[in-house]
Amino acid sequence: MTAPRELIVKRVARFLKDGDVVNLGIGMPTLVANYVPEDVHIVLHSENGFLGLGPNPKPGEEDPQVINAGGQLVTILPGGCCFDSAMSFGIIRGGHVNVSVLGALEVDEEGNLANWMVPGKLVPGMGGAMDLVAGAKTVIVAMEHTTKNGEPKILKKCRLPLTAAKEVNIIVTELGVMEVTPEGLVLKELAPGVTVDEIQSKTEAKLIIPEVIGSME
Amino acid sequence: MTAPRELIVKRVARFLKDGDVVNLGIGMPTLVANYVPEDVHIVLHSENGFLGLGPNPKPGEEDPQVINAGGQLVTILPGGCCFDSAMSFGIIRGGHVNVSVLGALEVDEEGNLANWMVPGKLVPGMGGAMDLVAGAKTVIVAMEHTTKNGEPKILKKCRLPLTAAKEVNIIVTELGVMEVTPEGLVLKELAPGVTVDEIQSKTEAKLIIPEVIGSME
Amino acid sequence: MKGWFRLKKVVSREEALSHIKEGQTIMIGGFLAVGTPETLVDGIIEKRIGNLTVINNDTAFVDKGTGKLVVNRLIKKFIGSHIGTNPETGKQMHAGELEVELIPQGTLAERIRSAGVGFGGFLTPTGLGTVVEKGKQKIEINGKTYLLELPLRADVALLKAAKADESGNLIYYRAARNFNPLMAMAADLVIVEADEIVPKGSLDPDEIVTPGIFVDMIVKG
Amino acid sequence: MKGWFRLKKVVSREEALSHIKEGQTIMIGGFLAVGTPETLVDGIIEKRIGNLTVINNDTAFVDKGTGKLVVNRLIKKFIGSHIGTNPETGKQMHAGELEVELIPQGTLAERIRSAGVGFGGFLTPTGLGTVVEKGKQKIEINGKTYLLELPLRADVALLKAAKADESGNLIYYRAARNFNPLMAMAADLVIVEADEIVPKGSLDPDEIVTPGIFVDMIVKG
Repeated sequence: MTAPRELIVKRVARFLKDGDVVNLGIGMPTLVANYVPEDVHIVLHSENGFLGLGPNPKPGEEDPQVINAGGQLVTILPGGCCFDSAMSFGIIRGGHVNVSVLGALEVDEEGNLANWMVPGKLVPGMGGAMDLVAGAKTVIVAMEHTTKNGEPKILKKCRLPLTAAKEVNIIVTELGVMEVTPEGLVLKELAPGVTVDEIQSKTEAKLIIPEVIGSME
Repeated sequence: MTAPRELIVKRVARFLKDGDVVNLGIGMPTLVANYVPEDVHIVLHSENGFLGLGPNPKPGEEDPQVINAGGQLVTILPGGCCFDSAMSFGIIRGGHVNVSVLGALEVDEEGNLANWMVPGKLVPGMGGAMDLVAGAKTVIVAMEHTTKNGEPKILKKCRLPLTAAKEVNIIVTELGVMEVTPEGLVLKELAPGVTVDEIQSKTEAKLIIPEVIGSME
Repeated sequence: MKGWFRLKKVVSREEALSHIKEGQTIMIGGFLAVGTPETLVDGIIEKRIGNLTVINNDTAFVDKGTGKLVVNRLIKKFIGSHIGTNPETGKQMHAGELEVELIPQGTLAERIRSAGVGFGGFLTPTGLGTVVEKGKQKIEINGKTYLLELPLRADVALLKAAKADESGNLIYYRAARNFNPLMAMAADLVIVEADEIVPKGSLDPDEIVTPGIFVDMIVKG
Repeated sequence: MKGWFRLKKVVSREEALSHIKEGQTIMIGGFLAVGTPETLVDGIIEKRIGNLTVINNDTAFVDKGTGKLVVNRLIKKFIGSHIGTNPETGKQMHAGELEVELIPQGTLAERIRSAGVGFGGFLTPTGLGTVVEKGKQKIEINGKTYLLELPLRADVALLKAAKADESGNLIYYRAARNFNPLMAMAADLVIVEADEIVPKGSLDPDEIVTPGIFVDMIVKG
């Protein structure tokens, strides 16, 4: 069986279309780049100031001034270009990023997202996340379905401070794919071997179950 | 005796200080560049997109893509740089231009300026003038004191549509130099041979006459 | 077509022109025709695509730049900062044949940028106390008054670049840059006329002014 | 010192540092220390110029970039978008020893640009429905709601450039550009640490990113 994270990022990769400008968040979303189909050419946007984000450099070819937003050493592909932070976020806010993929601490049935702080505990700051979620045309949350303790992360209403209100479009977890609609969360696909009852039992929000549910693989 | 226009632009040139970033309007103000003292290094800003505006090119060295805001073929001096129109007017609006020198159809004792249209007759458009007058730190109006028919152009209150309200600091004509103050127009200097009575008789606004009046030359 | 595609962005002039339609709002780069894609403008005239709303800094000259569209009566409405160099524009305007909306040049630049970067608008001191105020919200910030100016978008942008690479990255030359990089961000369809087209990867990432993701089509100028 | 002078802009590190004062508001370029002028930051630490308000995207790391100023307790207030990579920042913040103001990164960039280009503010959708709304005016434009964000200025900006010419024109390298060109416009005193200083006129006018008129002093990095 495929590892949960691999299942998630592989499915997210299949949402990307030829020509898409894509921003991948720190952590698991970064891995999506490894699974983009060969005939789909996307441009990765690195919000610290360039387009054409490429893979990690080969040993000996590292350039300390070419990092991604997570601080990892990366490369810039042929055709890439550099700019200042106003242009970088102009690209985001202006709707020029087709897809933003981010992790979440909580997401809810209205498409609200919380992923930037836990009051009194963890206050890393929002970095570029608030702009990305407000600005990108399609926002995909890629995360494990529950917390380490098995608590639901897909809620009726987020309890943590929000990153953005009503901006999430799609949620991909190791259990399935959900779409945010005005009526609520529609279960679009189930992972192999997962039942409707199982995913609902691990989800606080009430899932809308359509007549036909796809398979996630 | 010096020609009126030469007298005006020579005096304006002496207002410029070492290190100033200066924008010279179309027409007479352009000539100011020819009279800047040798030990005063200024940078000329061309609002169509560069700094380091230089003199007209030598025959055979013209570059059709290097023009000033008036459409004349010019040069870019060593140390000059090019940018887009947002940066160009960011430089203006952001207060990075020390002195803007413009002509006027009318100017008044409150520092209001009209130089962009005559309703029903002449509607060239404001171009960059409204930004320049609102944004530059010091606005100098350089013009002949009266119209061709001898009518005053320095008024109690402008009658033509304004370019900007209360932004003019200094008025230089062939008769004298006036400063806009909260109390009104103060006569700072008189051209050689011009009396207080003469300049007042050709000015609609009431001039404030200080104890000491300088000589314009 | 904004991103990087399997398909080529470099197209024929004919192909590019086929996407411009009667009645559209079109941004055209250039200041007194320097930085205006003349080949594309000529194509609009040949095909007689009319009833256009044109956004350009100025209407240049009767025989150059956007001015040619005025002379050919293909413009219904002109939005820009200056029309004084083209007597035909004023004539049509006074005859009620051409609507002209004049905007201070810096405000025009930032209204276009605002559309490109997703602002709802911006606050500027330019135009305060003038006719430019008309119909606009005034907002006071720390005792200073500003006008609220709104974004300006177009259906199509026609740009001129000195160099384009095959992925649409652009470099400009001297005073020909002007409004081009701003308009590149603010239209649904962006067509570039480039003096030179170079292979992807042949421009240094640091020298590129307009990222290729804004550009849909490139035509050799 | 902003324009072109008879006097030289290229100064010693000692001379540049002598203009930075206790208690000032200082913008520092860089994203996770890439694009941060480390030599100038080290100078502040050597001279123990404290009680500073520092504006930077992030507090980088304990041994790199603005993070070193945090560790040396020279910062009274930090304004930026992210502090997660430097545990010392969070520790001082939770102990009430360091005030932290968090701003979305795109909003931070445009607030600095706004100060540079003379806006009274701008309207952004970023932060709507979040704590970022707090105390801010909401403005509705064509049925969409935006937050009004205000300009952000500093007394001093400390920047890092790859190349500077003697008149202060700057070029950046790769991801080291980030906030540097924006901060160059938004401070009373702008000091640049350049990897390389070249004669006036040796940079092509089209490749320059930051015009020299914004720059007061250049130090060899």
